[in-house]
Amino acid sequence: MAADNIEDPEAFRQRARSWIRSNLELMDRSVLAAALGGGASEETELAGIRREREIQRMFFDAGFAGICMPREYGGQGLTPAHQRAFNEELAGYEFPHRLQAPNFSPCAAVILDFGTEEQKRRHIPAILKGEELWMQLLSEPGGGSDVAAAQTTAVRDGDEWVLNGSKIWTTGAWWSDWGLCLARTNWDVPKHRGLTVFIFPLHREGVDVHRIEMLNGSKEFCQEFLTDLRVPDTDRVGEVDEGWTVGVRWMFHERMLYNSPLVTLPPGARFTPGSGSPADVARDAGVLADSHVRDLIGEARVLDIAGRELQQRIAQGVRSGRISDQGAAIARLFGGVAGARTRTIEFEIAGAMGGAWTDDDGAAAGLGVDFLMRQAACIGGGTTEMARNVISERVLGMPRERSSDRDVPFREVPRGPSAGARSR
Amino acid sequence: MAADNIEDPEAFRQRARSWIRSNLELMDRSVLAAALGGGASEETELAGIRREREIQRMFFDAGFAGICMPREYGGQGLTPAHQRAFNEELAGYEFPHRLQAPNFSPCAAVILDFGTEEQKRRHIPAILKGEELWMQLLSEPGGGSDVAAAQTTAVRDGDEWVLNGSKIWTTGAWWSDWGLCLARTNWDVPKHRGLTVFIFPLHREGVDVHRIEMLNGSKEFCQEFLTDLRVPDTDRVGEVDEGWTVGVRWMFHERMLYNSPLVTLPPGARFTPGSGSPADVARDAGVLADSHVRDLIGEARVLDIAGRELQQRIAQGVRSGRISDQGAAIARLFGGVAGARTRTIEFEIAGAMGGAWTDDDGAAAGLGVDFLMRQAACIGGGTTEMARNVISERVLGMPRERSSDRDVPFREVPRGPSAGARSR
Amino acid sequence: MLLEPTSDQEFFRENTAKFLSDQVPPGEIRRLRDDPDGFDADYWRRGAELGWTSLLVDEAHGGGSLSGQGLIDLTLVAYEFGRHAAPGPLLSTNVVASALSRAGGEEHGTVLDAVLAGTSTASWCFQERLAGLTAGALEIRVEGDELVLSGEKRPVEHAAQAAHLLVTGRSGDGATQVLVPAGTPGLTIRPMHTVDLARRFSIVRLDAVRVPLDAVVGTPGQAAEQVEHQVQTALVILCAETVGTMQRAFDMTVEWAFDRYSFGRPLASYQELKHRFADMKSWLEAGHAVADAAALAVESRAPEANELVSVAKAFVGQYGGELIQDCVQIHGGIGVTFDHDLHLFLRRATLDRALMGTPAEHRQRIAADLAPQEDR
Amino acid sequence: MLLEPTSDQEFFRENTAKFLSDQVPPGEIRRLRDDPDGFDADYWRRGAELGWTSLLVDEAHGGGSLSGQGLIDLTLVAYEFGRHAAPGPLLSTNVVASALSRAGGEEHGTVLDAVLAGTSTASWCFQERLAGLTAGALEIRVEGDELVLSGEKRPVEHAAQAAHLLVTGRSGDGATQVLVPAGTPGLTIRPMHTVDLARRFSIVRLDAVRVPLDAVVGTPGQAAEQVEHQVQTALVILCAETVGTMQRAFDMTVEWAFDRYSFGRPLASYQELKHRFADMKSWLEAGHAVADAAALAVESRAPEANELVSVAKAFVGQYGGELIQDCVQIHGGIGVTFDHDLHLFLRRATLDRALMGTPAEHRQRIAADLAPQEDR
Repeated sequence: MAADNIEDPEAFRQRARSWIRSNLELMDRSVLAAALGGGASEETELAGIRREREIQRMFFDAGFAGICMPREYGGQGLTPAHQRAFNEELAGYEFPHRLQAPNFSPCAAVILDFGTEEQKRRHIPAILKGEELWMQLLSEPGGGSDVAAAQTTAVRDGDEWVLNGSKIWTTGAWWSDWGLCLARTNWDVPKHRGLTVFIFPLHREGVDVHRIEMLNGSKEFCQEFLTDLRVPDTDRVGEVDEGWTVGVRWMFHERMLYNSPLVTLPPGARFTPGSGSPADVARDAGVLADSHVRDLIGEARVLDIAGRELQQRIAQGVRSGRISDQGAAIARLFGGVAGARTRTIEFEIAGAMGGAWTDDDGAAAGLGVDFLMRQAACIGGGTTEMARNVISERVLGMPRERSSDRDVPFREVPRGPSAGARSR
Repeated sequence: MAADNIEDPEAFRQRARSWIRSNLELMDRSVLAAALGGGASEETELAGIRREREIQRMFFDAGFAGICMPREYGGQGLTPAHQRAFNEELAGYEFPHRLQAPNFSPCAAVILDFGTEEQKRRHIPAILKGEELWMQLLSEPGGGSDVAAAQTTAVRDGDEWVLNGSKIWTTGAWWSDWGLCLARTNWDVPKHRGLTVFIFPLHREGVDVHRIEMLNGSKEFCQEFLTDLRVPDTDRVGEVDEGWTVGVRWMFHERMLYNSPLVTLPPGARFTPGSGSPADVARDAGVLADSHVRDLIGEARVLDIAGRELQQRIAQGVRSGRISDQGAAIARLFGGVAGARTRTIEFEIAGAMGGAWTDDDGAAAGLGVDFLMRQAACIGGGTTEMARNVISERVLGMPRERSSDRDVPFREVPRGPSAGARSR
Repeated sequence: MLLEPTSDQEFFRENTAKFLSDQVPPGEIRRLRDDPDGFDADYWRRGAELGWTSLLVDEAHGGGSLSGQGLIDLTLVAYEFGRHAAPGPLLSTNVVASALSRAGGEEHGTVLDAVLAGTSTASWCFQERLAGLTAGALEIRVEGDELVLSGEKRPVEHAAQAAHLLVTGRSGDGATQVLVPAGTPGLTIRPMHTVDLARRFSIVRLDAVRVPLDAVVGTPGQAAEQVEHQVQTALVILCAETVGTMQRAFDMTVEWAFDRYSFGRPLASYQELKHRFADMKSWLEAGHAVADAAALAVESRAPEANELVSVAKAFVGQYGGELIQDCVQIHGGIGVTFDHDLHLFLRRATLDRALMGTPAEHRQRIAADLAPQEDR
Repeated sequence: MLLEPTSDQEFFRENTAKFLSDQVPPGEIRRLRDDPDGFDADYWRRGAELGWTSLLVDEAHGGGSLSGQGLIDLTLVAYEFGRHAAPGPLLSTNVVASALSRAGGEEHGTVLDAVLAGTSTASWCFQERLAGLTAGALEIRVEGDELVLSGEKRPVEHAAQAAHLLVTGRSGDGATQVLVPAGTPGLTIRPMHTVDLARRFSIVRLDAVRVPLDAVVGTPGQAAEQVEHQVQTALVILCAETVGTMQRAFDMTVEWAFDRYSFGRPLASYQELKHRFADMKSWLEAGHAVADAAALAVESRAPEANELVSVAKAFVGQYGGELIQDCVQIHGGIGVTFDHDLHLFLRRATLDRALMGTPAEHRQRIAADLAPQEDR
């Protein structure tokens, strides 16, 4: 698309600003915090989703949905600069935060990269209108970081595939519509060479969605049990047994999360727990004047801004090709470590309130629970350990870790004493 | 030896106290600090050694040398409790600090464990009298943490061996008398099976001792070049090609260092740089009232005391057999990490004085240089990485790290592109 | 925990361990989340029969230790409480029982008997907001033949379940302790949220609460030393409990690392994880070492006791949390689910870290001893 | 460093890199340990010809930048100074040249010309003990047609080598800057020790130093904004230099890890080391990112400039030191010898960390902006 066909980003920004101000409500941070902390009721949660679908539809109708997606699939065909302008104008306003990840990226991104023309025409506009919400079915109970070791199996039966197995850590599968699923189609070749990607609706026979309770009470994550689920071959994404080609790109999109131009994310609206800054916590805990506490406040801010600038550098480098796609792991690693440290800082500042608190303790209330959950920042979306492997091996070119599953038929890979039990 | 033959530790303590008070000078900490910081002249250094030999002889004559060594070799045949009592009474007084490690342990300890009767009778009394100072020739320039990969070679020639090669990181070899040396006697078997241990005087033909300058100016470490050095077979320790049996025990003694009952070390006389505590630094830097600085002061103290208590627990456990010999690596790891952190804390407290200072800045002067050297705590005496390997593999029983040299003749082990140049 | 317990101590510890494994397995702890009291009266009474409440009490008052070092024996129980994330007011009953016994045991003999028997519990109303480890600002005033108490304590362990509250405060310049029966007019007990599933905490408010003069424990205005000893005792219990949580989380995770395969080999074969286990092992052993050293110093009333309890609390508070969080990380997503057991120990360690002074507060306390501030 | 420099910038940077590699290789830096000045006059003059001193000076005053963003261009030089642990008063000459040019350039035109040409150097007497990043407590008083300066500055970069000293201080309530010629009576320059081999620092004492009124730079009592901008400029230079040291140490150590074999395979194949390299890479890239963001904010006079320079200084100060120390650890014993090159970069990073506010001081500064203390 020629540059002169594109609306000037500044003009776009002005248009976005006036539309946002006249059409959207201001963000209620406490509602967001409750939703993220797992404190919202099922009813509230579903009402929230409904509102987000509605806003997404308003975006679509106003020409703000899929800013960087191709026009032929309902997007705006604009540039990351436009998306950035839109994000900035959106700051402080409500926006469909649950619809961003994994719905737009990686799911929609993977469909755009590998889907058939028919799949794209059917699903991308539906996603942009908020009619279809997508989730990724990637991890498995027995798999840990090793997503390519998927044991969920798809067996061909004429024009259909029959899927059996279990997937886990799917955010919000209980209120979503469609899933992107990595499955094994061949057990007799090494693990990366026997995978295939499928898509299917989540609420139909053969799919049993079970909500998992996290230690903080949140039930957003789900586990799916697939039992003789029949999927037409037309709902296959990419070639048979070449699902890992899709998977590599899929995980790149996952690591790019907050930097993907497909994602709408106002600055400052990071999906982190708590509704107060470390300075708010210090004020409400009565320790704002303490210089050790102020050191911690400063440290949290340093990590926050350094993480933001790093994200931008990596995103810019990946766009221009100066940094390889695998470089996204650098920002993922930093974000995970900094996130966990920030939860610890808030907990430390809360002092005794970190162990026991009342609802009157303001920003210092409940930080003990956020501390319990702090490693989520280093686990969700691919562990920091995997990111370190990717950085050392793919970015720095260091020797690959020895594995006992490289050139062995997947069927013969050692799985350990209790793998059977754990993987159901 | 029956318990009733042994002097009561309390009586021994009283005797030690009165002897120490009437025979020894008080410790001049600034002299010690200068010696450790590399600031002492060669002349001062040699005078210090002379005085330490003298004190050691006084210990010997008074019945305080080799408190836990067998009587038949000139020791006292007493218990660790006696050594502890002696150490405690010695606090604040001069003592032969340069003669402790590696002279008494690992060197004398290894001779006691593996030496021939003749070797023990000749060398142990000489060591106890301060007449022989011993050093360990273990590391090699090309070897890093892998001490079993020694390339210094000993070839048999009748009743003698001919040694060629180079050893490095020998503390104070330039003022020492004898060396304990690990050499390769067989290149055609896997690395652990072709080693033999020898002893020889350091100042003789065939041994060229070269002082290495550290970044802080200290020249205590040496490198030795052995050229056609002839060693009689009677100066072999342990069996031919079974030097690794000796080596394993040797490194155990090295990790036990400060807890070895063969070592005389008054409490508080740890061989650390600097002469002031973090609180002294804070006072002289003018920041003692700052609560962040006070947090750091507290942290340093926590690490110091936790390290001390851990040392005692490990030492007690190793003595009673509840903790395996390999458990010594736990205290070594903790001590290294805590030491490096403490140097950082002192440097942080010094603030701007950590970068540039004058001699008037008291305890805050020169801490920048200690900071530059901080990793020495995690390198010297076996790296913390090696300690972590030992703990995970030998203490926790986790699978051994893959190595490309296990069952391969040492001659065929890959050594990397530049190993030849580096190993001279 | 003690590296070389006597066989009596070992038997005692194993008895408690077995009882806890039987009575409060992880599933039961999870169930207690919805139990307002957090523990069962019968469970506590049977625990008291095992010796949980008597170790700091003089034999003359019905107590007694195994080894002659009651606090050391008690650390074995606290350690097992940590290893099982066990319910019950272990800290507060022991601190109160010890205080009553040290004060002579007679005046409050009935209360002490019931606490010893486990038929009722007593709570220790000590901490206040930002008051550090002092008797606090709560005001205790003499009016005729009555004492009048006014102030607020938080967090107070198992206050709502206790028959009696031992309240510390100030009368004039001196520290005083008073035993207040539950239900006394003017006493309000407001529940708090906590990270732990089984422990319960409250804000206890005293609005001109009146008790007879003989409700005092020890000598009015002279309780400072008693309170200091109680603080040390409480810290020893918390540290031993934290070490128990560290040990359990570590053991679970070592086992997981051997069992769990990734890329065709066990997690335990990955060098990066092996090295983290080595670091954890060093923190764990150092935790055992400092917690034991603190217990021994307090038991023997050594001059360094005050510093050692702060060193131990600062150490296990910081490294305990880091160790268990690393265990969570190694478990991956399963480690932050409610159905997994790991968080039970993380919760207990997190709670203990926040109680009776955070690591940062103890580091300040250590620094204050090392370097008194001339200029303040 | 800039991810996408223009080709002009890249050429400029490469010129400086090549010059430094030729003129001050590691052996030469080691030799400078015993050189009282720490740099050679001719070296500096030739550097000035490459553009090291002119980038912050107005074209009208003989300066000029490549890109129209002189400070950004200067970060490329500072970065290469870090990558080479290069000698010379880069920070102080540029801060002084910028100050003279901003003040109009005319009054002190001769001085500025000489600094631009590299034929003499100027030193910036700014920091005092515990005064933070303010103009300081040094007193500047008007007496007739003279200014009288009294106070002490430390550490001052290359004061003993400078022909002129730009001294900041207070006159009444306002900040003032004065250009004092070397050798003025009352001026004492006492050398300090430093961790760096080539940089030199002094304590500069001014005992009633008298200079004519026209020695002032800018308007007397109104220099606060100027000083703030100079502080920001100095921090940008220090951060870029630190990032250069990080990059060099990292590159050296990656190479070492591929070359060095242990147990029959390269260090780079050990997972624990690989993961540490990954962490280092994340700190390194974040260091580049924050240092560049700070430079751009100062160059464009953005409102967040003050916070960003502190964030950058705090970040690279802390993580730069940790990164290079980890490089030392991976090198083992050889990494702490004087003959190895690694410590040259560790020294520079350590020096830069301590100058113009430690990480802790900048974290306090950030907190002060985020949460002004109502109660002080």
